Amino acid sequence: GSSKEETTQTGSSAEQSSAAELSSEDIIKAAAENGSVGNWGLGNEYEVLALLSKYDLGSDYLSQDFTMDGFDDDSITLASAMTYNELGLVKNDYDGGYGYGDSVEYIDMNDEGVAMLEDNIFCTEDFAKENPNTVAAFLYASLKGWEYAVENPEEAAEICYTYGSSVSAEHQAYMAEEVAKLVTTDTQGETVTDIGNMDEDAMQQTLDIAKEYISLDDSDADAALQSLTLDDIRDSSYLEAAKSSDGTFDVEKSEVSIQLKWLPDAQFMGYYVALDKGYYKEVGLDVEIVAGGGDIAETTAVNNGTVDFGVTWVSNLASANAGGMNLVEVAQIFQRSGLVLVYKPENFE
Amino acid sequence: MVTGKNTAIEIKDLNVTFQDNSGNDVRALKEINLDIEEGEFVALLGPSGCGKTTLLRTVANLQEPTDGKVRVLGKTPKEVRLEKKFGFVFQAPVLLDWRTVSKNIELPMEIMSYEKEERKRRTKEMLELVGLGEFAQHFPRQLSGGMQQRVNIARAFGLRPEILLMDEPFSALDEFTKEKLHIDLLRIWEQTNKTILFVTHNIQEAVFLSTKVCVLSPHPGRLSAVVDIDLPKRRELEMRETPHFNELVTKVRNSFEGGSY
Amino acid sequence: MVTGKNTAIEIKDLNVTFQDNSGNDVRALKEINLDIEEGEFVALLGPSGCGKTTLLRTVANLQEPTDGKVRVLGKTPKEVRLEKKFGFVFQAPVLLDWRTVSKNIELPMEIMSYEKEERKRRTKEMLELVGLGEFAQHFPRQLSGGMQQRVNIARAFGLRPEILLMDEPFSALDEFTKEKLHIDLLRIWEQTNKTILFVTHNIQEAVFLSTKVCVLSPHPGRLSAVVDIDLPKRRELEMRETPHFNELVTKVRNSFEGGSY
Amino acid sequence: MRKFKGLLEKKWFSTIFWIILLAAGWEIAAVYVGYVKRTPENILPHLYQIVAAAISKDPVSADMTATGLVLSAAAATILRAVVGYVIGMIVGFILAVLMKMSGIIEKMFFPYLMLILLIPVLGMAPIVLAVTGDIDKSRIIIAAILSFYPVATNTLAGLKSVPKEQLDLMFIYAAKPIEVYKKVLLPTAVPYIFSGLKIAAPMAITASILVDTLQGDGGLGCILSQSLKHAMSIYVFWLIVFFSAFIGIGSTYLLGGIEQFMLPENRNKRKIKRKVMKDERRSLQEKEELICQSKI
Amino acid sequence: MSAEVYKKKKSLYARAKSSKKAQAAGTIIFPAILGAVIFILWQSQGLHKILNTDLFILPLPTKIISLIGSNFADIMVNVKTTLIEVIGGLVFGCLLGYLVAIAAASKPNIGKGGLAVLGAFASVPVVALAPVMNNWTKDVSSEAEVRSMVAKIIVIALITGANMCLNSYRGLINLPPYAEDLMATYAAKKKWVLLKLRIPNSLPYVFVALKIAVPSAIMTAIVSEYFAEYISGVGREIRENIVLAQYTTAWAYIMIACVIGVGAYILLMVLSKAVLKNYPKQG
Ligand SMILES: Nc1ncnc2c1ncn2[C@@H]1O[C@H](COP(=O)(O)OP(=O)(O)OP(=O)(O)O)[C@@H](O)[C@H]1O
Ligand SMILES: Nc1ncnc2c1ncn2[C@@H]1O[C@H](COP(=O)(O)OP(=O)(O)OP(=O)(O)O)[C@@H](O)[C@H]1O
Ligand SMILES: [Mg+2]
Ligand SMILES: [Mg+2]
Repeated sequence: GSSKEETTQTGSSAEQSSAAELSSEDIIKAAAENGSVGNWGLGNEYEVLALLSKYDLGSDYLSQDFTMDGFDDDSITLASAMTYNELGLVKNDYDGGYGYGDSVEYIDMNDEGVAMLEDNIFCTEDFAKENPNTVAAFLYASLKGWEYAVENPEEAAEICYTYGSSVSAEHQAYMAEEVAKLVTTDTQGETVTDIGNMDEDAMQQTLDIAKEYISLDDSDADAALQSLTLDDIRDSSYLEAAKSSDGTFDVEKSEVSIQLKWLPDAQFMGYYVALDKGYYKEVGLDVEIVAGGGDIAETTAVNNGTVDFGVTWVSNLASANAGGMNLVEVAQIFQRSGLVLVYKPENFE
Repeated sequence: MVTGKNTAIEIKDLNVTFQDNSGNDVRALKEINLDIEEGEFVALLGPSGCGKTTLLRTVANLQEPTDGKVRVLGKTPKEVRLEKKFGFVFQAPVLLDWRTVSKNIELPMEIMSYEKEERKRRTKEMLELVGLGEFAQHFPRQLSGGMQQRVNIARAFGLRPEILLMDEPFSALDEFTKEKLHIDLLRIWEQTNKTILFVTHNIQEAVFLSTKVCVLSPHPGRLSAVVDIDLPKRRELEMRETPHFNELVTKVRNSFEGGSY
Repeated sequence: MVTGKNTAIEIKDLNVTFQDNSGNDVRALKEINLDIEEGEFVALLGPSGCGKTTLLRTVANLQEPTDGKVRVLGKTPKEVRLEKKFGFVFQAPVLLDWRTVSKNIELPMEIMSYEKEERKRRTKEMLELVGLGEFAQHFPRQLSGGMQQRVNIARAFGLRPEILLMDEPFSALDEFTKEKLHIDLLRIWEQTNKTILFVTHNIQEAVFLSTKVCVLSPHPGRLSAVVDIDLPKRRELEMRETPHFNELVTKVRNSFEGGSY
Repeated sequence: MRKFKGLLEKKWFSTIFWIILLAAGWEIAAVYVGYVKRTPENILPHLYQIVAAAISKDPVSADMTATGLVLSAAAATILRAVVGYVIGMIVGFILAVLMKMSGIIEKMFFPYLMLILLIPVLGMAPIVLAVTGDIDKSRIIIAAILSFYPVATNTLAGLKSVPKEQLDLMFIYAAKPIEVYKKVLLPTAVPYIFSGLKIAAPMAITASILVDTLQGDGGLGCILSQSLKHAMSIYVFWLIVFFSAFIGIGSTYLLGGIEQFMLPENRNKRKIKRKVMKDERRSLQEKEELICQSKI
Repeated sequence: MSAEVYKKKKSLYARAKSSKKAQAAGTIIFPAILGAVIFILWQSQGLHKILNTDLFILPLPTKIISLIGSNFADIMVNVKTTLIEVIGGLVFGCLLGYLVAIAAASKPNIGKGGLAVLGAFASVPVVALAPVMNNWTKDVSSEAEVRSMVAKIIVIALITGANMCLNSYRGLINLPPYAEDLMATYAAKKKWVLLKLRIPNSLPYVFVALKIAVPSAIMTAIVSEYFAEYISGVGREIRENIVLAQYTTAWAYIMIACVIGVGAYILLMVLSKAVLKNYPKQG
């Protein structure tokens, strides 16, 4: 306990003295040469790879396990963190957090121009074609949920709780705040008002980075990936139908499910709010939210029909389609990358 | 053989060969020819390692002949075994350690689906016969070597099998117990008129019990002599003192190859 | 006892009691008193289950007395055992399956760190002694019952122990092999002058081999008679035909309780 | 001193001894870690801290205390593990019997059984899900798959360990296969089967925790990965580590107890005891009757 | 009627007659037959019908094999990592387990609890054990590759150790009747009883344990690779590719894991034939 606070203080004083002078390029170079850049891999690494390549650095990085312990003990000096999750744990000193406060700094992928878009809503193309109204209705209600959630993050966090969230209350509140930022700000830092919008430039950038850094051993799949265009992975017609609707739908399938990308928490607060506030009911849908976070990838689950909708990242969707699935993104919830590389300035003096 | 009786066991040109570890042949039995009539009580005599056990096992279908023919009651040993007509007293008592003495004796009766009452009755009777009445609820490891052997005998007697094969059943017993069991075995044989083939090292015992003594010679195991024992069917302990008995013993002894027995 | 010799084994008021499964006592040995001088060859006789094995095991420190005192060479059995002065031939041969015959015989010599040369030499000698020269490289499961017992004997002889305890060593053997081993055992005893305590069921064997026959009675096991055998130390097979030998046999037989032996 | 010796004889003593030894080692390491690491509780907390977390009333997620959270999540996981374990046990047992009956089946299938164990949970999961169409069933099946193999292997070894002489005995009596199994093979195999079960038990629990996250709705696995990620108190993670270890020790002892109960020899002993008691009661009754009669 | 159980007996005699080579061939031929059947079923998509799955999740073997062919070098790098973990873990684990079993067998009063405690380690799920070991081995080396290898080896060792311990313990105490008495009459020191009696007696049990330990070591390696700091290994690749829905590649690595498993199995059989050649045949 006490030792933690001391380090925190020395950390922050060190920061004031010198680290501010270092550019992000210096830091990345120093960390990469040290072999101590961290990422989780498993499809989370492309932005980091793009960043490394931007500065002509090798593509080696250390694998981070679930924890930030590697960052804590300095075996990883430049660690990946999602703004709405790991970054909070690093900074905050609530139960489970590492309590570094503002003594740590980070490099934002959006600022570096290597941002990739994350959480979206998708389904199979066949499903969308057969159930256009259901898709539109689902989007309508979900977006309504998200709108409410970003305006009332505190309440949204509490709602997540009632649906079996598995994080602590303080962290949930923090997450909700940060997720709201991702939903309402784009890669350029501009405020976004039409939630769910599939921004052409950002998506193209995401796809381009994906094409460059996703390496597939399967040569057929690799060729398919290289020839993917935005039209192969997204369809904005359902979003338009939802936006232009008056809120009444003639749904083809009323019982639908959505598989999240991870365990239930505020990262997915929009859906929980929509469910809790009865938005889904209003459009005639009976929605089941299936928690993710595991070894049955959301793309697989949607593709084999176990669930109807899924939340995934654009890059995952691209590689799945390259592998032979036929999935379409129907809305883009997160408008900017949530990935940052966090570091302790004193390590780079 | 031209007798009024049926042949119980017919052995023709029997050879049994084992392989040792260097792949050489060990001839346990060579060219054995032997006919045993139904109701006969045949003793097998011979030095250690001459193939007595192997012969018994072959008759009981526990060992395949390498060569030659074995017929039991006119059928193959396997058929007879499947008809559950064999009783076998193993040389070393084979008892299931987790079963009590009485449960061990009941084992074959359970397999042959005897009524529970019948099982209990016979088991009790057999336990008395071998003098282990008090030890019914003991486990085999709580018994002395001789007592284990007696359980082994009781188990085979309990069944009244058509063909009783006994491999040195009495060698671990003291003379008193042995004599008692001799008499009991003879009574069972007389009453039921079953065929008995049994191995012993004791010439007196062989002559006293059997109607025919077969002598085996070792390396390789061959049948070197068959001595008919013409004592009356009903044997009494006193017979062992008669000159005729001693003559027979001497005859058997002399029939050993080289006569060194 | 006032002799020039030392007492090899001294047993005083020895009781050994086992528990059966219903918690009742089984008295295996009751109030045994026995003194054996160094260099004596003592035979233990008695009906099956009378406690012979238990007595041997108690002397060898394999069984704790329930009561009473046992001294061997003036020390406790445990001390003597730890001095590696016992040889024990178990009633059922205890052979390790994964060792060949010769390796089984070598086992105790390996434990006692004999030189390799010495081990090989003695093993070979012992194998010849028990007539198993050709079977040195066989595994126990490839031997007949009598052959296994001979390996068991060879292993104990190989060591030349101070005190040799033998539990029915010869009962699985044919008379010819047995006689040969009798003579060999007697030669070893004569030459080395070790103390031997051995169990048998055969009165002739007991008289022929021993200097003293101890007769046990069953339920509970008591020492009912001790018969001194005053035959000359150097025994010959022919002695068995002498009247004195027969007298001794009769004396032992009559010493059995109730005389029914 | 003698008291201590008596203690040494006690069965549970050695477990306590080892636990104390381990705890001492843990604490020494924890003190060391406490000096050299910034956040020692993430690496090696003091045991008292873990105990404190276990009895603490503070909620760690929603309104649940750490212990409450672990136990409620454990209920689902353990239940799945038990069901999977039982299925695995039955399947493993049947496979062993089949392999014992036919050498060809053994040679043919044994290597593949091992492969089923090897095809990692991940590769198998989507297929199992496709076959069953139900995530909970899939979880149970995967837990079963991970636990059948040790049972099958050990049972087979047990069935093969029967001395040849005993089989000869049954052979002579031309006993039906079922009887050979009932009267000789299975009684001999009992200790082997239980070794297999003891090895399989922790595997089933591990498997069940692993498959909790196939889709993340509850169960120890989800709480484990969240607490590991520090999304809630790290002590929840340590509680789960200790909880599963205790379950492991518990299962070893439980199975040991059942084994003692099931050993054919002990069953026969109980029968004898019951009989003795019955006889005693009867003779007591007879005595009482006699006394009554004499009084009259 | 009782033919089945004894049919085997007969075939045993028959086999005893036939050469040892024929017997060894059977060990390979029979699994090969079944392998061929599975292969044909799989390639003809019959397996897909049985398992109610599609070509996407369970790609055709030819496709998998050609993928292995075209990425052989990459795959070998990962195979090497996994092999080192498995072999290291097995060696340490089995030694550890065997030593604990020996301790338990020679001092049952103290040792028996050790069995339960080692079993407890095996009960801590790999998912928890792996990250804990990562943290505990941070100071082992400054090289991430080395320290994560050490962490994985420890996890595998603990899991396989528990199983080796349980099985070999039985082998160390289930001695032939009176064998201990025999040793007692020679006043054999514990060392000798161990060397000449307990250890040889336990060898068949050790091989039973190995039959379980080998696949569970591979399985543990695969799972613990998910958590390792240094990215390498068959298991890691399987996971990456499944998350990316690249099932062909994932199956390529699964197949590689199976090949490792089968190789280990054959090795184990050969070893056990050699070591147990003096032992009575089981069954
Ligand atoms: N472990 C034991 N538990 C209970 N009773 C036992 C045990 N060992 C021996 N006994 C009993 O002790 C008595 C004597 O047994 P012991 O083995 O000494 O007989 P023995 O004279 O050697 O007989 P045999 O000539 O048949 O070998 C027997 O009644 C036997 O049942
Ligand atoms: N499984 C086997 N493998 C190799 N050789 C064997 C096998 N079984 C028996 N033999 C050999 O066959 C011969 C005869 O053995 P068998 O058991 O029939 O003798 P036996 O006459 O019963 O002797 P004993 O009186 O000593 O019991 C022996 O030389 C023995 O070594
Ligand atoms: Mg024999
Ligand atoms: Mg005895």
